Amino acid sequence: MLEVKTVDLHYGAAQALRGVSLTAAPGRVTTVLGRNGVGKTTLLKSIVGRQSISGGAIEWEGQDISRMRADLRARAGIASVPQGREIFPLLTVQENLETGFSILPRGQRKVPDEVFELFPVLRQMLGRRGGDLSGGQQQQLAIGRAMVMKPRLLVLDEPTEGIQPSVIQDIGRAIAYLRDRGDMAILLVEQYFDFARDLCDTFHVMERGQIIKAGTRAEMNEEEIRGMMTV
Amino acid sequence: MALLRVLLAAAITCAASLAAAQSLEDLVATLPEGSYDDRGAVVAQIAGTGDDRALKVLESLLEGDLEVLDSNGRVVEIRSEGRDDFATDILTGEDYGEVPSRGSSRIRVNNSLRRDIRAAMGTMTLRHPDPARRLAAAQAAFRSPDPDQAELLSEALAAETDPQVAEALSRAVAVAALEGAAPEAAQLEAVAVLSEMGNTEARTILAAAAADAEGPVAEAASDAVRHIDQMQRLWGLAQNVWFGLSLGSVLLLAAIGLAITFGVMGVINMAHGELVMIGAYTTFVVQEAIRSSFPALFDWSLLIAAPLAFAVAGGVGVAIERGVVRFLYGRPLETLLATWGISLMLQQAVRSIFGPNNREVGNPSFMSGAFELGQMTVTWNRLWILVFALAVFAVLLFVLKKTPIGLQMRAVTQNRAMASNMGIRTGWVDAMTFGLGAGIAGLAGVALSQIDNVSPNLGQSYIVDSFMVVVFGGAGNIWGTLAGAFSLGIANKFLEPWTGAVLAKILVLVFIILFIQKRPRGLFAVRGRAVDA
Amino acid sequence: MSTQLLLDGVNRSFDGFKAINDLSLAVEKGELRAIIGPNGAGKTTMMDIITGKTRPDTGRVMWNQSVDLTRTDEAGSARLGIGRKFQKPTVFETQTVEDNIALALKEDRSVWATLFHRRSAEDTRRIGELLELVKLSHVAGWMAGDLSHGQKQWLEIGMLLAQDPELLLVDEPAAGMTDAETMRTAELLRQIAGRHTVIVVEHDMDFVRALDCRVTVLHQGHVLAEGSLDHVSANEQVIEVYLGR
Amino acid sequence: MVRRHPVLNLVDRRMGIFLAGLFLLTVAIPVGNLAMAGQPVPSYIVALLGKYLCYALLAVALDLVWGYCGILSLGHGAFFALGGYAMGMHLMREIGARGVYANPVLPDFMVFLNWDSLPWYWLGFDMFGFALAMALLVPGLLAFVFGWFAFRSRVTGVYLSIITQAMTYALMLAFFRNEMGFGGYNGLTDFKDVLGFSLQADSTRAGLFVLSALALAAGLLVSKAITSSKLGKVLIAIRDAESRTRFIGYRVEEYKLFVFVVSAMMAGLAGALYVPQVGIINPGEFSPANSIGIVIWVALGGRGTLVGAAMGAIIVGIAQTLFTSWFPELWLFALGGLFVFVTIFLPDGVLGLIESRLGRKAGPGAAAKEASA
Amino acid sequence: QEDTIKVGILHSLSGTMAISETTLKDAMLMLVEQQNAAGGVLGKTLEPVVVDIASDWPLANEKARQLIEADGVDVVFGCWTSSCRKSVLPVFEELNSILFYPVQYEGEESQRNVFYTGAAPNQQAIPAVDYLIETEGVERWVLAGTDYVYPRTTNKILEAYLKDKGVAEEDIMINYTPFGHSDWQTIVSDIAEFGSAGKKTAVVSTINGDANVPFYKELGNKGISAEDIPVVAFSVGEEELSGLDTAPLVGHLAAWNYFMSIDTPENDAFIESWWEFIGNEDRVTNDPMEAHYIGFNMWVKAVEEAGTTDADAVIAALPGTEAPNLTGGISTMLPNHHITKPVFVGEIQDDGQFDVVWETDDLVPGDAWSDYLPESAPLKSDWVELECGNYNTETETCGAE
Ligand SMILES: Nc1ncnc2c1ncn2[C@@H]1O[C@H](COP(=O)(O)OP(=O)(O)OP(=O)(O)O)[C@@H](O)[C@H]1O
Ligand SMILES: Nc1ncnc2c1ncn2[C@@H]1O[C@H](COP(=O)(O)OP(=O)(O)OP(=O)(O)O)[C@@H](O)[C@H]1O
Ligand SMILES: NC(N)=O
Ligand SMILES: [Mg+2]
Ligand SMILES: [Mg+2]
Repeated sequence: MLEVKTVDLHYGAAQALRGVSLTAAPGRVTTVLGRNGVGKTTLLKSIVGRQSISGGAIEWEGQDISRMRADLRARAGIASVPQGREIFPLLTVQENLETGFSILPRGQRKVPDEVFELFPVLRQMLGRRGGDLSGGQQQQLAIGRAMVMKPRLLVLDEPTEGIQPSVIQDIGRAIAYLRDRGDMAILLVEQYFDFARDLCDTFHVMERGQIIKAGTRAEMNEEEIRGMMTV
Repeated sequence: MALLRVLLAAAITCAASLAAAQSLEDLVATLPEGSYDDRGAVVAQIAGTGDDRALKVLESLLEGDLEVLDSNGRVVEIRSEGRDDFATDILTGEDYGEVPSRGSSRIRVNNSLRRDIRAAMGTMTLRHPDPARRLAAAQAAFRSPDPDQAELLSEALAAETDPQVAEALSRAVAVAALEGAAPEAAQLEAVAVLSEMGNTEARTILAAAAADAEGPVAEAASDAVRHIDQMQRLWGLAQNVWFGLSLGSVLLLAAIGLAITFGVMGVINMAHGELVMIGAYTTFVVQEAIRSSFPALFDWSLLIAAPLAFAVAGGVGVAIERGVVRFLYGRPLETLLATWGISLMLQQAVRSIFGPNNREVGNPSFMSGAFELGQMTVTWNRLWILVFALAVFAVLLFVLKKTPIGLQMRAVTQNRAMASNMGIRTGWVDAMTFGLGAGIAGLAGVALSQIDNVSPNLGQSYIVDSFMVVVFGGAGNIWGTLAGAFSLGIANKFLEPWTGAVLAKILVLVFIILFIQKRPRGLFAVRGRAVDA
Repeated sequence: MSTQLLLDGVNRSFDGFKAINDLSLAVEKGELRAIIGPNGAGKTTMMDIITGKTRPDTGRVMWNQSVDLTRTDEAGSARLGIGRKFQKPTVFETQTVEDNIALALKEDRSVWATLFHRRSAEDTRRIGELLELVKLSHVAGWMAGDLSHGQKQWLEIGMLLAQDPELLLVDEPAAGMTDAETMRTAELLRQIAGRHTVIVVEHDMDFVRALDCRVTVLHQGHVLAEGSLDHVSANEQVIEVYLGR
Repeated sequence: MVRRHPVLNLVDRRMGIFLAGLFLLTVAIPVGNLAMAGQPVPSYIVALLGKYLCYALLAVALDLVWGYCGILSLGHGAFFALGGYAMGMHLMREIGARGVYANPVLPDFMVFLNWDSLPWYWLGFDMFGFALAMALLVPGLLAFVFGWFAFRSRVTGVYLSIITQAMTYALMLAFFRNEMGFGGYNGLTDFKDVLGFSLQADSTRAGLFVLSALALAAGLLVSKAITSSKLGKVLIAIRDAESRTRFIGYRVEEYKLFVFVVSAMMAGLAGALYVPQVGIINPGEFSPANSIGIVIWVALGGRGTLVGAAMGAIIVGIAQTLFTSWFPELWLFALGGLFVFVTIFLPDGVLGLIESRLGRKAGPGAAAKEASA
Repeated sequence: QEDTIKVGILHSLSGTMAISETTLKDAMLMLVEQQNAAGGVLGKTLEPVVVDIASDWPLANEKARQLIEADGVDVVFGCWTSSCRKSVLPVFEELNSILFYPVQYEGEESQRNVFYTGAAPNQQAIPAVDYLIETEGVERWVLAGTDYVYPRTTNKILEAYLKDKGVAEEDIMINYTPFGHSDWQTIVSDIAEFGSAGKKTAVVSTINGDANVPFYKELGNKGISAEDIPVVAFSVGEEELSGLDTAPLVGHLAAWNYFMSIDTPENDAFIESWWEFIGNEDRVTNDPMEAHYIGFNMWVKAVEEAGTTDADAVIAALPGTEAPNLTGGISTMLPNHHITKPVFVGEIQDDGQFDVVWETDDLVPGDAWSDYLPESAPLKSDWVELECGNYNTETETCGAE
């Protein structure tokens, strides 16, 4: 269980998060929606340990991880698919996937087959440098790389960006599959409304660093939310 | 030269005839007197006495161990133990015990006298049980050919069992034959032997024979000269390649640590040279310890020093990384300022601790001397350094490409934040990577201490070349560093004979500038969309 | 109407992998053209070739039937009037949003001209207009590096428009935009077309539909199908490799 | 609002304070020394300050290319030295028959190496104007030729840095050679006077000091004019995203070439002013370590700030002068420590510290530091 | 009136030359300390002022000025390289102070304010070559040097001298290397090649500083022994050898005006006090240290004689001043500001010391202007009678006048 409790975050003098709270439970998909620049990415960065928060707390599996180093959070079972892919450009696809091994016990250091089932193109390109892949291929690699870590919390920042329609469907199915397995909490930031709605259990809408609306999927009113996402 | 030879020969014959007249005792007693030339004559006479003790006297004289005791005027052999000297009578073997350092005066030898002694000893040691001594004797006979000794040499040759000595003897016989009026067949045989020998010395003798002799001998000799010239051109080429490889191996060693700290990590590490220096000083300290406590281990000193140098330089590297560099990731150019500061401090630290002067690091026996490979002389230290450089390279390549830590190192330097999100302990990996680069620099220091100064300036003399090699090869690719080091080394060594060392160096620099225009990312450029984004 | 851009038998491979394979394509002046195709089909590479970033191994790339684009470099193609928005947003991070736009404005790009350049009232007006259009007026004075991912995408679009190019190459403009903005962007591009030639790459089918233009489907570096969106979406192969069922 | 003259627009507060300080020094020192008895400022301090000002101009030149265009030149010492040699050659010719061998044309070192006539490239250096022009043109031309090739070939980053280093290193070795005709290792020395003024006279020294200050001020203003124009923004764009700049139509190589040449000429001018004040120019000025030293000044003062670069040069100069006398045997610890301290604790250089103390923002933004590296 | 007399010490304590010059700084400190123990000078104590010129010649100029103007020193002992000297020279002239320069150099200079206590070429190079010709019968020559003025000039003088002696052009090989050259493979093998042509060959080395260690290491490893091809060096002394295992180098030569091994009571005392001062009995002494020793003692005498430290008076008093050197003779300051020195040729021993194999009968007067260079042959320096450093005996004028 991830609990974000009234988190504040500043970039220099500018405040990017204002008292943000949310929870993400195993077996569920929690989504965050919002227009450009409202702080979605910032929120995820604070959870995975890329930005330090200036107020509030972040708890994961009962432990306060607000001040924990990023690599220890990864060790605690948090994996992320960042916005902008952040592939290691000079490592091959194979090596990119293997960077996830460092938190696994020796015996388990193997790329799960489901990664290649979901993204067959990665298997074809194992020897190619990550930086040479096309944008969509890189996005697939970024998701695959996070799956290698066998996380208990998977944080996805706009994972469908730049991906072809058929693969988006596959990703949707994969997220649903992971959710249904029940041992993984999934936190998803999306702009693509239909995709988010189809997958989510709970949703949050952000506006200027705050959560202005939250609820379960059943409570999701398309009109209202689309309205919040336009200026 | 010829005149000298005649004189020498005369001296020896003359000595032989006088042998009866003067005893070894008398001769040794007169040894300290007169000029070097006088002493040379006495040496010849001593050799001529046929006395069993003569050889020992000459050897001791050659080594510079022969002195005259002020107290009783006896000629003694001095042994040193630490700062104390002990004397034994060279002729009677009587032990005079310890003598004060200013209580005896040395019987001086200079180069020409040493040559006389060696020539004199030569004839005496042609049948010496030690093959090394026989070899020396044969070589001495070759250098100062004497037709009168031809027979002596031939007999020795017939009795010789060691092939190396036999070869040397046959050459000595050959020159002697060409010098004197040997029968034509013998002379032709001699020409063949010398032609086989193939070096400039042989060529000089053959050229003289070609000019002096007549008929078939002259013809054979001039053919041989042509043959030698041809062979020498080929060997000259081979030699340049070897010199280039050897220079390349030095460049490789100096640069390879930097290929990690700079090439892989992107830290402009101006203190790299000082890390090399630390490795060299570690070697010095190890050798000092060995010299004073376990002299028998001296030949092992480098093997002991290598892991220590790796550890010490690596440790300093880790300290630099944790103390300074880690605050500067994302600001790579500022690492230049900080590491420059560190390099100044390290230099000064070494200067304050070890003094500003060169320190002596000796070559263990396996790294001393040279061997002949055809017409090429290959020095052992250069050969071992080449082997060592390649070994270090291989290990490094393995670590970077085949081990998990190697993968983590590359991941961290490409995207530190993402690596951290993947669960990689970036701080630890950074420290290990920098430590590895630094440790390898330390290893380079062990090797470089064998051929260069061990002084506080050591690092400064390699830093520019190291950056040049890494960048020329293509930063971030350690194969590039390998190729860069060897190609610059070979280019340099092929230019040097034509242009001299200074211009060669300038031309190599110009070449680098031009080459980079053609390949703006170095020899082994990392290409693809990943880099030019 | 005349052909603005012609690709004829273009090939390009990377270490033996054929990213562009005998690609031929003609785009008319003022046309709006959508390019779709699987990830890795070669869409971005095609743009690299047009802008002179990547040289084709073989084939012709002609601009206005006269200029051989395989011989121009990036600045050269920009000066001919080819503007580009990148798939991965790249902006001048240490300069303000406003300056980013100002740098892109269509003006004399020679060294002397820029050295003695003074911003005119017209420039200022145009910059303001563009900032308004891409909704970045409120952050005009920010460093571009401080923008969010989506805001950088918008800034890229603003810079592209500022150049006022003859041909706009737009790589995934809708990525990271909300659905409403996506539609607005499609509208914008439709307005621009006519006076300008526009080539858009996008994976968002709603967006492509809204463009309402001729669609080219690339697959493995080659044109797989071409026609209206309905036409190509009915193509079995397109469904197989791209759209999914 | 009152419209300011365009030149005034260039002078922001930072530059204003610095120029005012510089002006005070230039007026106070010579006037004070000439007016007051007993020379309140000893001549060695005047010489020293003059030298620092030349270094400061050199630092400004480097900051122009490095701070604003991302060209980390590790060979700027070469331009400085070439300017210095041009001036040195003139001063050498000025000696005339007063040399030890009393040869009216040939400098001593040529006589002594048995040269019988002046090499062609020494011709014209008897004219001050020609020499001064050469002090600007030779570095400018070298920068032009070098930059022309390097920038067109798109040599960037460390590759460019290293070839600039190779350039200065090769020049150093070349100038070491006596055959080059520049006095070999010893370089050019024994100067007597310039334009008829004795170099040993205090008034000449004061004059050179004032000229150095003027040159520095001019250098700062020119650099400021360049960097605050639109061209300056293009340069920063190139520094931060070279490839992107090309895509919007700027010919990056032309821009780089322009600043590189301007910068080289500024460095040459600094060298030309430096030589008469220190009385020697030798190939040591070409040494790679010297050029790295220039980079250090700029980094220490604050990269991309111009005034900071000038201050960095002056601070390091003063530190070196003081430390080498205060603790001659340990000063490298102090200097090295200073460098480490500045990088860790003053990420924006000394100027950054001063300005943040005064509560103002330094440099082209904090993000600049990250991206531009 | 100040109660101390300040003595400036202007050597490189860091940078490339620190390796050689730091010792000279220490030697000077020792001499000053000894003099103070003996009552100082003119009843005042001497106060050393040490600065570091960091192997940077413009900095040397600055420091010289600072020593004289700001610190008010009365005399300066300093510099090693000729560039350093050339750089500071105008300062001494302008501010009228005194510099003692302790290193062997290329000559062709005589300045009123400078006293040259190291060897001029005629006090080192020529005698050494004579020795090789006469004793070793050398007929073929390799002149190898670092590429700068001192070796170039020395070799020019030697080349002229050897040709005078009938050595043919093809029997002279000249080779220059950059500073700090460390890869000697090609050159050493060229030397071996050159020397195997049947004529006795020797190498005259003006290789400077750091380059020597790798040079001798290569020589030793290649097995080129002194008996085959002796090397005589002018810049390799005890200090340079202390960084080397000299066993393979026994018999190679050096020419100097002093060797640590020379057995005189003065030298013994000097070495003892050096060891005591520096606290390490492994430290060696060398020729430039002796030059400072002589120069310092001459200065003390001249000051005592003049009764003042005033530069003009001391400069006037110095010529003719005598001071014992460490090798048993008495050196004299000549009117040309050079001194008389004995010349020794020594062979390297396996303990890192030199064994003197030849020496001049008398002290040799230093010649500022070489007789073997056409332009300088007519020049003469005499600061006593002619008050001129470059008097042309043909035109009978002083320099430019
Ligand atoms: N420099 C390179 N080296 C190797 N492969 C490359 C290189 N550049 C592109 N490729 C490959 O070429 C193919 C085409 O890439 P491109 O980026 O053009 O695809 P795309 O159609 O834009 O895909 P996307 O929709 O995912 O952006 C991909 O498979 C990619 O991996
Ligand atoms: N490094 C930074 N420095 C300063 N401000 C930043 C930085 N990164 C983001 N911001 C600002 O913080 C706010 C939130 O940005 P964030 O990236 O979290 O937005 P987002 O909701 O993810 O938007 P998008 O949908 O465009 O990705 C924005 O106003 C952005 O400008
Ligand atoms: N004077 C010298 N040795 O430079
Ligand atoms: Mg975001
Ligand atoms: Mg693409």
